[in-house]
Amino acid sequence: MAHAPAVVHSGRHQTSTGTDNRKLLMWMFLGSECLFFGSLIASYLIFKNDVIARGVGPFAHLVVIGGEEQHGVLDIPLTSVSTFVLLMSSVTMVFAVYGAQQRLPKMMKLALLATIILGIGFLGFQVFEFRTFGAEGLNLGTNLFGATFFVLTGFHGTHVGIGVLYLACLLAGSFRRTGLGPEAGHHVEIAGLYWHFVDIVWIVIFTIIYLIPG
Amino acid sequence: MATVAGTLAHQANTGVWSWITTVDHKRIGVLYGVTAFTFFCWGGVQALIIRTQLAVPYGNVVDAGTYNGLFTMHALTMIFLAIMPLGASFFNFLTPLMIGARDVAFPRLNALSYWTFLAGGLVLSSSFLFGQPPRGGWFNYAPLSSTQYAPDLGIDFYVVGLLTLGVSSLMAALNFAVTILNLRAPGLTMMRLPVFIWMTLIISFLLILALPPLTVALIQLLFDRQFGTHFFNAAEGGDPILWQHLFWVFGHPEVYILILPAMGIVSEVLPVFSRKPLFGYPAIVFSGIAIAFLGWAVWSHHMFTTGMGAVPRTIFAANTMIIGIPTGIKIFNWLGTMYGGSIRFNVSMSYAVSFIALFTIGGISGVMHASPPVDTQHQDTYFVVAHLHYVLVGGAMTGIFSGIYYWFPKMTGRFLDEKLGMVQFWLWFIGVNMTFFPMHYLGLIGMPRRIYTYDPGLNFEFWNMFETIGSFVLAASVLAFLWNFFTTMRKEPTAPNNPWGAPTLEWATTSPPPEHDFDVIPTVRARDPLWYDRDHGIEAPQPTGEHIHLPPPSYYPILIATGILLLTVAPLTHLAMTVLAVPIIVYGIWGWALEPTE
Amino acid sequence: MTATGRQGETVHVTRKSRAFARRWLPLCSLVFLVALLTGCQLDTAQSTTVIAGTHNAEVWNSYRVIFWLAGLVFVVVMLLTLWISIRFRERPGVSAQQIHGNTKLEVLWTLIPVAIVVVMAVPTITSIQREAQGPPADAIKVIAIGHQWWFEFQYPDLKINTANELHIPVNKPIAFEIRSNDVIHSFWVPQLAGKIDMMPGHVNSIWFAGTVARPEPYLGQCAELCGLSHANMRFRVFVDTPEDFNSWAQKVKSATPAPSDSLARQGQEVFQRSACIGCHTIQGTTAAGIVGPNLTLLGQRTTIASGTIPNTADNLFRWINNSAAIKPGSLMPPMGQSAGGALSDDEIRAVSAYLLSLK
Amino acid sequence: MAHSSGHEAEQHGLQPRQYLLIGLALTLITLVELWVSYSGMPYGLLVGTLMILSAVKFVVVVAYFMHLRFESSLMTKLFAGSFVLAALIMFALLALFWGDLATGIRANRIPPGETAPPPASAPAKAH
Repeated sequence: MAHAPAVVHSGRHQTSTGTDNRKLLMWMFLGSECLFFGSLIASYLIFKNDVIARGVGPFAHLVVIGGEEQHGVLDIPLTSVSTFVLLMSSVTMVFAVYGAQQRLPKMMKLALLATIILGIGFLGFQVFEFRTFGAEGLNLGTNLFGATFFVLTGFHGTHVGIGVLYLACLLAGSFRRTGLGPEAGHHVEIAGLYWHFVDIVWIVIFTIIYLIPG
Repeated sequence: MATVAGTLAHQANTGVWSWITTVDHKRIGVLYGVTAFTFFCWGGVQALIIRTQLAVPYGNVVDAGTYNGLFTMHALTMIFLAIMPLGASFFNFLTPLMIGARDVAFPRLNALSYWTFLAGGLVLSSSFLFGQPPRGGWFNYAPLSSTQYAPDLGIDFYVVGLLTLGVSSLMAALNFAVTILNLRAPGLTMMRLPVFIWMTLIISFLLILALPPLTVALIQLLFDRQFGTHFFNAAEGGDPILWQHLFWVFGHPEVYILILPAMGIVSEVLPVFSRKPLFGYPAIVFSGIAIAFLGWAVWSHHMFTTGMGAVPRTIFAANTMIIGIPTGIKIFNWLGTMYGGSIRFNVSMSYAVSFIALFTIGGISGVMHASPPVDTQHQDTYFVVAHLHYVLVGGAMTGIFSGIYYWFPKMTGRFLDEKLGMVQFWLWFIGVNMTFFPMHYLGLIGMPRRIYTYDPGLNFEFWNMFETIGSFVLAASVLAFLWNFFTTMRKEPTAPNNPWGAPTLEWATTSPPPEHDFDVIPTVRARDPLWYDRDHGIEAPQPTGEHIHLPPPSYYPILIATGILLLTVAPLTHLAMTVLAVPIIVYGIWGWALEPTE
Repeated sequence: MTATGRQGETVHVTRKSRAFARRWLPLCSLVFLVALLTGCQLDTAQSTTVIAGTHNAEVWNSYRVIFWLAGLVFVVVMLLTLWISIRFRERPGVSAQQIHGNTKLEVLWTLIPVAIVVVMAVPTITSIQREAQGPPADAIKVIAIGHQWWFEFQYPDLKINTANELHIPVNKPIAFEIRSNDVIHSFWVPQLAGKIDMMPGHVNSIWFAGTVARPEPYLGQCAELCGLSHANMRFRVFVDTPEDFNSWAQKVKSATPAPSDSLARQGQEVFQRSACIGCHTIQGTTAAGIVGPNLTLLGQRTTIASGTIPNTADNLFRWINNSAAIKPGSLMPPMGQSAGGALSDDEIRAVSAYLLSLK
Repeated sequence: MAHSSGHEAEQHGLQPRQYLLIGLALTLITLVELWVSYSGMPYGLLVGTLMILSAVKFVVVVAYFMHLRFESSLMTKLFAGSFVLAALIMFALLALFWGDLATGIRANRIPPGETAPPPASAPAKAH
């Protein structure tokens, strides 16, 4: 390795910009994801007022219809807890990165495990929420709130799910004889970038869908 | 070359398996090129059927349904399966060579991009086999794409095909953006990059940022069709305009994704055969960036007739007109490059110069319907058909032909026949103008697009027949090219390293290049490195005989692509297919991650 | 082979191809010129270049400027390209000038397109602003609704409902409310006005006045892909003198169909008892369906099948018998027994006669 | 920047204690957001406050958890560029759809409840 400054090795000292290839790729991919979620959020907002005006709401936690405050289906306290869970998973993720970079395999494994559990916990909350809405008669086809809400939060959930798989693979890999290899710090850091991004997307979604009343 | 240890012994260098498992950017470039040209011919056949149908009033070569499928698939084939991957073919083959690298940043990802592209292309094209091609036009406006108005599988083929192709393009774009930013040879600063590489970088960014809105639109359409949502169903509170906006947020940058590679090719060819450096390099680069940037703020000019308010119409019209400025700068700089030169008109240069002329026509007509009032008369008429074909055939394809004749010796070690090439060029040039110029006139006298039949007496007859003849002239040109290609490939390779006396790095290595591209990574001292070295008497560095590691071949890319193909087929058959597809993909990624890369 | 040898050969080939071009180019241009002169009539029936409406006149205000500017740019760039290509061909003893750029020149050719764009933008923006002011107060309101694949026209103030053939009085502004019943269509009468899309879930608007009254209709056509028979979705606009328009409107409003001959009477009877009335309206009868076109005074119309075929007894027969044979995908089910419907040939002939008698 | 005497030169970022503090701060901001959401303050102010608070959370996570603060500026430019583009397109779309900003409903959309004009309202059947 490291004879020719080109193909195989992507260490940060050998690139023109000084940045690791994979890290650069992940950041650009996250840039792409900004537009993905931006389009989904825009779709949600475009129909939001329309749905309320058509009188099929209220869906936000507080909606004023005809001068009266009405409570919608969104359960803010519950979602706040799940938001907290996802936020904490970001903290544990950052510990995993720290552990990997500082060659503290135990800390890394524990933190990865915690992140995975918290991620699954968040997904659990989401499944519970979706089922509750379903029971109340709100599903994909009910109206545009259902369509935009489920597609937006569903695709966010899918991202969390892929993240959980990603971290689980790293965790499984770290139990091999060679662990995650000499570049463990890089591998975990890049997975962390993805995980944190999914977290900040939720920060935006939580504000726009849940916290802002109708 | 004998001094270089070269590649690992266990690598098979010939045979089908070596092509299936290859991660070599040059081979992947060839795969892209051959596949895309095949699709180009297939799209051309579709075009010939369309033109034959329209040759006379009340044509009855095909029925209305087939016709709608043909023009939809013609556009999809040419845009997504021919011109885009032909551009990809060039930047796959050339990017590492032009920036002095041994491969792209992620060779296996590159292979995966190709195989995913092939999967998407096959799925999309196979819709014909089932007699259910998409019939809603490449723009596929809702609600004509809903299950209510398009109950067969055509639109589903469209959705999954484009989603797959989008995944492929996204991976390729990320790969090439990283490659260009990170793997440049010593001394190759950004402002010394060849213009073709600049254009590749720009389209990579465009793809990375433009594909997500299309993905979202396709997902919404998929959900409307499969899971009962009503994103585009006005009766249930949805809005068909949403599709148009999301589609064109992607669709307009897409137009630049199609044309910028050709602009890059021409910017390489013109200086070489004018034997002088590119005129105003910074202006050409920055106008390329400006076009890409402004390209984000013009999408609604495709929608001037949908009933937008006066303010958005004014803003989008102004932005669209402003794009004419950097485009004009480019054209003048190309002419400036030729001015004062010693121009050698071989086939490649003839194509490059005709690119300037033909693209100018397409550019001018584009600015003409940037004006919303004028657009109300041009929109959805043959005037727009003329415009887009001058840009895509007269522009993109002409540029690509210029590039093929220019880089063919580098890619294969052989020269395409110049005499036959000249015949091909004139057939092409005449064919393009015969086929597409009269469309301006037909549009102005009111011939709408996408009609399978028309009445006599509206003066459409003569020029439609004329265009049909022109389209067969174009077909003859493509046949001449194929003949040229196959006879040339039977000859012995004779091309020297740098037959044209070109300045860029790809000409510093052998023709065709060795698997490791360069024996010694070149050092760049100026914008036109080989000319600088020639003028300053700098000798090429001697090979040191060091051992060069190359990434070993891998079958994981095609395995994952197979998984993606199965995933793609799920909405067309049964969603249970995902159960089959996901384990294959996960296994592929797992194996990929553990596979040694040295 | 050496590079020089290769270059020499290339030059040689190029000369030959030059000769080839010299032989063929004039011939091709001649053919092209002849074709141009014979085939480029501009005053054709669907031409946008014939100005017979205020909206189209507005379009041409911008287009005239833009067209000539575009023409100028076209000629200049083509001549420059040609001149440079000829003047700077490689010749023995002359080598290329090594210039990298020229700031003054580049600034100049940045400013030229800027100027062109500004000149183009002015009429465009004023035109948009004029249009944004909306129709004059005395405009006649017409609701145009797109259906797969025909046009419905309602005059809410005049209480008229018709299809595919629109009558408007000359020089009187018409304010259109544009809607769609199913997919996206586009409302376009090239000689009178530019197009505006008929968008499900939206109400669009356009207004114009026809400025030239004439007995021949102005041709309109759907301009947005709307499915199988998109090509067969046409309509006609009659710009009448005020007197003609008034008498037409009176006639439509007071239409009380009374079939004159026995065949037509028999046709009316068939019409009333068969599926026709489920979809079509004929004013003054029990037929009040609203799925298909309104057939009141059908006998007055010049065409049927949304402007695709002349309104004759034969064509009506073919249409009623099996409309999809004329217009692929037509939503009107085949009525003739030979095509799987309920009516015999004689019955269809009677219905045709009845419909033609509605004048 | 807190460089530890780690084994790897690429180590950068903060110490675990600092990460914990940031996590705590994020939690506190979330609590404040909750309070704001129920506070019943004027709508515009409420939306503005919430947007600012979530933007703060966003930036903190990106800068510290994702280490963007310690990376080469190239990546900040790439990511910020993409984010700004996404935001601009989002706002442009909202502006295009919310033609009437007072109600948030586009002016020429057919009002709720009305599907087609009176005389011809039955939808055509699919063929």
